[in-house]
Order: sequence, then C-alpha cells, then structure tokens
Amino acid sequence: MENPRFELTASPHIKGPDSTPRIMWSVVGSLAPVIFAAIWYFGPSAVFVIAAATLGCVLTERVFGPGGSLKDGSAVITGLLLGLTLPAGIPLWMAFLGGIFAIGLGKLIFGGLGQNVFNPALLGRAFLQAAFPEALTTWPNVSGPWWALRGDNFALPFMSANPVATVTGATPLGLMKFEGTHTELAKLIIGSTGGSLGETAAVMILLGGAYLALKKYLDWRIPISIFLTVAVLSQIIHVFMPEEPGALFMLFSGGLMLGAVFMATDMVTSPTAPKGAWIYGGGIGVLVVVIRLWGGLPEGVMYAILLMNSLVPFINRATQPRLFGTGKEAAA
Amino acid sequence: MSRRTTPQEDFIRGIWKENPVLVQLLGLCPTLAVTGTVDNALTMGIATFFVLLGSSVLVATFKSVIPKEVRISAYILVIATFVTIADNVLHAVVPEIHKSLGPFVPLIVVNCIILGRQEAFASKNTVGRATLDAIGTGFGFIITMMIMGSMRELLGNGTWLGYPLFGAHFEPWVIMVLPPGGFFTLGFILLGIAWWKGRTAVPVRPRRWPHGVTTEVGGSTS
Amino acid sequence: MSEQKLPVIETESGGAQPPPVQVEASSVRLISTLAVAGALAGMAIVMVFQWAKPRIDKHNAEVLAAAVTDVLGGAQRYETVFLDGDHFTTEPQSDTAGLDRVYVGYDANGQPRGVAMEAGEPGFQDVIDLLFGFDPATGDVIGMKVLNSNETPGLGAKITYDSTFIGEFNGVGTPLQGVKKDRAKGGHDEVVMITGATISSRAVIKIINDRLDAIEQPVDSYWSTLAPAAATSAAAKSGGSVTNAASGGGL
Amino acid sequence: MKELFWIFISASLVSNFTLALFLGLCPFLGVSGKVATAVRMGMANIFVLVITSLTVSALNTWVLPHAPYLQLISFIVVIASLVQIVEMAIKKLSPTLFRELGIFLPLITTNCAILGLALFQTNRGYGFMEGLVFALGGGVGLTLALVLMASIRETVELADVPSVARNMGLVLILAGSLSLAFMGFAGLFSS
Repeated sequence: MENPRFELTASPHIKGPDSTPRIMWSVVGSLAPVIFAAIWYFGPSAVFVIAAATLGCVLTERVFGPGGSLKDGSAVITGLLLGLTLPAGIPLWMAFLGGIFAIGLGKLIFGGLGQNVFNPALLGRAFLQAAFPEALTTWPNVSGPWWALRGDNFALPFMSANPVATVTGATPLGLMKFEGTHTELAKLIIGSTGGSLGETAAVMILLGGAYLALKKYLDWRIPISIFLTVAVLSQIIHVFMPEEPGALFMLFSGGLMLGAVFMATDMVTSPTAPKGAWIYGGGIGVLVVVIRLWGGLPEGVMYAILLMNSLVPFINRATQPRLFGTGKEAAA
Repeated sequence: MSRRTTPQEDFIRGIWKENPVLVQLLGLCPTLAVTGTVDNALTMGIATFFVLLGSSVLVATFKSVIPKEVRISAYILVIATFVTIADNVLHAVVPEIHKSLGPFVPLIVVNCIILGRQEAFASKNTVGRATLDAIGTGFGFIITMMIMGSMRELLGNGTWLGYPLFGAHFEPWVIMVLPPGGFFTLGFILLGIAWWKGRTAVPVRPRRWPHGVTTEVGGSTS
Repeated sequence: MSEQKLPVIETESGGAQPPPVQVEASSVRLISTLAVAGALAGMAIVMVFQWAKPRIDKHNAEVLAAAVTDVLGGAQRYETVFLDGDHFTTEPQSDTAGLDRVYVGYDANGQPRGVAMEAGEPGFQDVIDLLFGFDPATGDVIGMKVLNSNETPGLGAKITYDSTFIGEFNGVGTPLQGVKKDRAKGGHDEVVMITGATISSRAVIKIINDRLDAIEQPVDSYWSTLAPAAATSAAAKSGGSVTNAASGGGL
Repeated sequence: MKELFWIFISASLVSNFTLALFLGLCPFLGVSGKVATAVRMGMANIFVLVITSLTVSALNTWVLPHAPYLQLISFIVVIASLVQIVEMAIKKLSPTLFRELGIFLPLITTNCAILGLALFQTNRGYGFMEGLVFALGGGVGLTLALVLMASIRETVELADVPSVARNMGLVLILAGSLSLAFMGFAGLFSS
C-alpha cells in the first residue's frame, strides 16, 4: 500500500494476468452451446434476432465508442446476450434498437467498458420490455418446421409486427402463474419449451458456465449463491404453500440459468469481494422468488439482477473498506 | 442587479439562456410527471404561466408594502391563491384534463420556478419588467413542456395532440409515456444541449483520472 | 447610484437604525400585512370557488349519470341508495358522507333495471376504480366501465377502452371467470381477457367478484323490496352461482 | 392489515415516490452526491412526511369538510408551521438529532414530496392509519431511491464520463435506469 502502482486498464482487472480481450472472447466462446441450442429450437429466427441485436451493439460502439474499443469483444458479448434474452419472433428492428440502447445508455455514457453500473444487455432488454411489452411477451411454440420463421421478424422499422401466423404458446412460468399447470422437468432441462432464445436449454447454459468457472473467468460464488437461495427459499415456501412450485421447477424455468451464469456474473457490474458476491447472489435469489411468486410479472430474473446491480456500489462499500488498491487481497 | 437589462433581454432570457427547466433545472417534477401527452403538458404549462404571471405582477406591485421578514410567506400565500384559482378553473372548464393531471396542478405551489422568480426578480423590479420576465420564463417553461410532451406522445403513442401522425401500423414505444421514459427524454435533451454547447465553445475537459491520482480519493469516501 | 456606493449605503442605513424600535414597528406591520393579504386571498378563492363549484358538481353528476346509464344498459334515471348498517335505504339515519352506496337504475317504464356499484382494488400499477352494473334478478353483471386507472398505456390501459373486453361484461354470470382467448369454452360466466394484459384483466374481474362477495346479500334483499316478483328468481340464482363457483374451483 | 401492507409496498416499491410519481426530485437530483448526506436527508424526509400525514388526517377530518376551498393554503401553511415548531422542539430536546437532521428541515418543507403526500392522501381518501402507512412507505421509497442514487453517483464520480454527460445528463439517465429496474415490482402483492 505504501507505493501503489496503478495500471489504468478498464475495470475487470482483479483476476490476474489475462487481458480483457482474451477473457471477453472466451466468454463469446462459452456462449456457443447456448447459441447452438437457440438455433436448434428456434431455427433461422434465432440467427436473425441474435445478429440484429449484435449489429446494433457493435455499430453503436463503433460510432460513439473510443477508438479500437471493438477489439475487446465486450460489445459483441452484450449483443449476443441481448439477442439470447429476446423471443424468437420479435421484429429485427426492435432487437437492433435494443442493442443501440444497451451500448449507448448502458455503457458508453458511463465512459465505456468497466465503468457502467447496470448490465448493458439486461438494461437493453428492460428497455425493450417496457417499450414493446406485447412483442416481448409473444412466445412462439416450439413445434412446426425448423426452417420457418417464428414470427414477423422482418416487420418494417417502427412498424408493428403482423399477427403471427404460427400458434403462440406460453413460457413455463407463464403457464405456472396464470394457468396453474406444470411443465415436465425433462423438457425444462433440454429446453424444448417456450421462452426467450437462450434461456430454455439449461444444460447448454451450465456447460458454458462450467467452462468459464474452470477458467476462473466468472466468480462461481454468484451463480451458486443465486441457485442456493432460489432453491431453498422456494422449497420452504412450497412446503407451506403446496400450490407454489418447488425448487427444481424454479431453478430450471425461465431465465434463471441464463441470468445467473452469464448476466449476474458480469465482472463490471458485480461486487469485487467474495463476501459481496454472496450477498449479491443471495439478493438476486430472494428478489427472483418474490417477483415470480407475488409480483405481477411471471418472470423477474432480469429485474432482480438490475436491482442488485444498482446495489453493487453499496455492497462494495460495505464489504471493502477501501475502494482501491485492495484487488489482490480480494482475489486471494 | 449589476447592470440594467433591456426589456428585450428581460423577455428573452427566460426562454433560452436561463430556461427554467433546461438550464436552471427547476420545476422538474411537473416536467417529468405530466408530459406523457401534449395536451396535459400544454395545460400544465399554461396553468404555470398564469400563476407565474399573476404572482409576479402582484408581488412587483406590492413589493414596497410587503415587509422583508414575511416576504416568503406572503409570496407563498399569493402563489397558493393563484394556484387554487387555476385548479378550480381547470376543474370546471377542462374536467378530463384536470383529472389526468391529478394532484400535479396543486403541486404548482412548490414549483421552484415560481417562488424563484418572485425572490430573484419580481420583488426587486418594476411591474413592467417583472411582467416581461414572467412572460419570458413562462414561455420558456411552456416550450420545454411542449418539447417533452411532443417527444413522448409522438414516440409513445404515435400521435400529436391526439392526431395519429405515423399511420395505423406504427408500433408505439410504450416506455416513453412511462416514468422511465420521462427521465430518459429529459436526459436526452440535456445531453443534446450539452453536446451543442460543447460543439460551439469549451474545449473538452481533461479526463478526471490523470495518471498521478493519489490513494486519498479512495479513502476519503469511507 | 453607482455599483461601488451601494454596499456602503446599505451598511450605513442598517447600522444607523435602532434595532428594537424597528422590530416593534414592523411586527404589527408583519401581522397586518399577512392578515390583509390572507383576507384578500380568501376572498378571491371563495369567489372563484363559488363560480367553479356548480360547474364541477354538474360535470361530476353528468359523468356518473352517463356511467350508470352505460353499465345498466340504458337506464333512464337512477337513485342513490346507501348502506346503513346492514341494509340499503334511500334515507339513511347517519351522515351520508361516510356510507357505502350503490345506484339503482330504472328504465323508461319505471321498472328497476339493475344496480350499479363502484369498486376499486390494486391493479398492475395502481388502484383501478370501476363502475359495474349488476342485475340481482339474474345474478349477471350487465356492464362495466373503468373510472380511474393508471395501468400501462397501450396494454393494461386497454381495460378502459377495448370495446371487445368491455363487451364481455354485457351479461355474464357471477362469479366471473377470466379465460384466455384460445381457451374460452363459451361458458356463461367466462370473461375473455385481453391478450398481453392478463394481469389488468384479471384485476378487473377480481374487483367485481370481491365487491359482489361483500355486498350481494344486502343488494339482493333491497332488490326484493323493489321488485317482489323478482325475489324468487334472485334466490334461485344465488343457488346457481354456488354451483358455478364449485365447478370453477378446480381450474 | 393486508391493505395497509399493500399501501406500504406500493408507495415504497411499486409506485415509488421518486422513481414513479416524481415526488421529491429536488433532493433526489440535488442532494444525492454523497451516501452519508443522502441517508440523513432520507431520514429527515420520513420524519417530515409522518408529521405531514398526521396533520393532513386532522385537517381532513375537522377542517376541510367545512371549507374545501382552503385545502391547498391550509396544507401549505399548517405543514410549514408545524415543521418549524417541531424543528424548534428538536433543537431544544436533542441537539444531536438536530445536527443530524435539522439543516434539512427547512429545505424539505417546500419539497414536492410533502405537499404531494398531502394531496395524494386526500385524493385517495386515506384515513388516519392508511395515511400514516402511506407516509412511511413513501418516505422509505424516497430514501431508498436517494441512497441508491448517491451510492451509484459516488462510484460514477470515478469514471471517465463523456463531457456531454457530466452535469445532469448522466444523472437523469441513471434515474431512468433505476426507474426501469423498479418496474420489476409492478403488480407486487396486488392479488
């Protein structure tokens, strides 16, 4: 502490020698199985939506970001993640707009990589959800030919989508909340249910997450604490109120896996100290259960993470007496 | 008052250079709360204009009679009277808009713009100048409300004053008429103004984090 | 008066005045100024209020009358009845201000058409207030109109203007059952909800059901004093609604 | 009981006083630079809101039914003087508490949130207990928004924020993002 040497790189710098671009491109790689599953279930629509969201992010970074900042790959990750949280049938212009918002107001306005408060992809998703609630809650059914579009992807910019010709379904959480019907666990695990592009295939998400955790590119405490909190809390509630779903259903339905593994662990917007990570994960878990069971919306992972993102500066204050220069102790 | 201003300056100042909302950041509560539609924003702007003008004229007329010690109480009394009048008139004349404005009409009382103009200008100047100043500031407020209301209604509903402008297939951006949309719209306008001003003048400030930053910055917050 | 001199003059005048005298003198002035201002303000307010009050009252009455006509399928006139204790009456003993009330509508022939009642409960964002018409003779809801709501524009807010949804309340058995569009079976007690706005739709249905739960008994008994002939069918119907509830309970 | 609980949740989270109803924006944007100050400001606000709610309940019960046109003036005058009296009492009884909260009290009296509470409480026809819970919920919501904003701003102070966003631009975008995140509470405990 006597003579601190500052290396002025962007914020994810506590994890050792790996450079930011290298970490970021590994994350992109770990998303491959999830993207594969999305294309498997949702056909060409998945490719278009993910591409549109990524294009929105990359173009915004290119136009407004500092020179050369595209190389670190963070804009691509934001775009891929945003795309994976969207329903397959969404008009592409909306996905593109979400990408612009995510990078523009979610990241660049704070000064670029490592300085933002909210997870950009989720902020973009929350913006789209608030702006186009109907398009964002129209879930295509997983049946039908693979190559068919899952909705009016090619609606003209600023225009509404035509009513979908294919049958629309509901997410397992929606079915649970509004109809009281359960979805089989096996379906939830392999992902053949309604939902956002990347959230359905739990196995693939865990695969990508395990890779990142092994390479120490994500803090395993965060997903584990989220899973534990959600499982324990919902199981306790299930015992007292049997009509509420149990732990397994809560874990494998909705965006919990995707959010816990890829969004909540975003190094920039999660706490730096281990203790902080536990508090943060626990908070997300509690909020998810509360919003899912007693809120007006069927799913709350996105809001839970955003809300806890806003608490991260506070958690960091509480768990780290000094904001700077403690990186090495925290990582050890 | 270091320098006498011309009547034109009294009038024009409130519209742009000292725009109450965009430059002084006063009266944000109504600017964000009731600008979801143009007619709400316009009604609110006119009501505030009326209260501001009435109070300024009255305060400037009686400035020598009002003792300094109770001036704030007297101003608030005057403002509250005008607001009550405006509230009742709106309720009787445009009941639908009054309903959708809800408690935000009475809340004009605590709009800092009005009390601010009384304290800073009307109580120190002639009736004529106070009138010009109130009209200018009031117009500045109405214009800001209209900009906010237009942006939010156009994008959020595809209409302007209720007339559809973008055709039947326009997909409205619902967020614009929700509370976050209010914050984002005003934020965007302020970013735009800062960009415009930065383009014409002031060189970019140096980064806050030059290389020799000391550790005290981290320590001072705890 | 040049700029440099100004502060000097001020300090001089401030220092020269003997403070106690000034405080004494101004305290009377303070109070009298405020009193005069207050009196003038009061007068101005009362004048405007007297001008506005009848207009506001007239408008409120018109809105209510229009709403009652609306939800009671074109009732010609209506009568306000108050819940005094456990029964409804047109002339309650206690002060009417704090009493629950419903509006009984009559058609052109002076026959009672139905009962309109206000109800409100939390929706998606905020409290939804609505008025609905109820026919105690058949036990059906015969109309619904949202008076106040703060639901999501373009989505939940459709409960106020979506004519298909509002039409669903035109003759539907109680307690109401909310169903999704593609799951409607055509039952007499089914209300098809707005796609994408199920939470707000459900809230409307729940508000009506809860209100009826709480108030149907006294409404029915008041109704039977109005139309003795209808009393038997009202009793028969309440048996009917129990079966409805039982069959709906499994869903 | 259930209704009181909902009123609390609604005022603090679902329709957060600051982030959804835009009440108390002045302190939210002006006094949210430091967490310590924000906490104290929030506490002082809760305190004044509770006093306001009690006052408004009393006025609504005994005075305003007879003179409805005096609503606005009586709210302003009575609340302002009551806060002043309480301020003097605190100064006398607990100088420590006064040092903590006192400097904020005069500021708060002319704050949107105070008059807003009075008007919303009256418009929604809340009685004594409901009003009190509404005031507490509103105060907690306001404090929550204030403290969150302050802790975020302390962090963002250290970021290379582009010059166009240095002043209020970024703060408003942050407020919008917080407001967006709070939309997750929509419909909470409503059924």
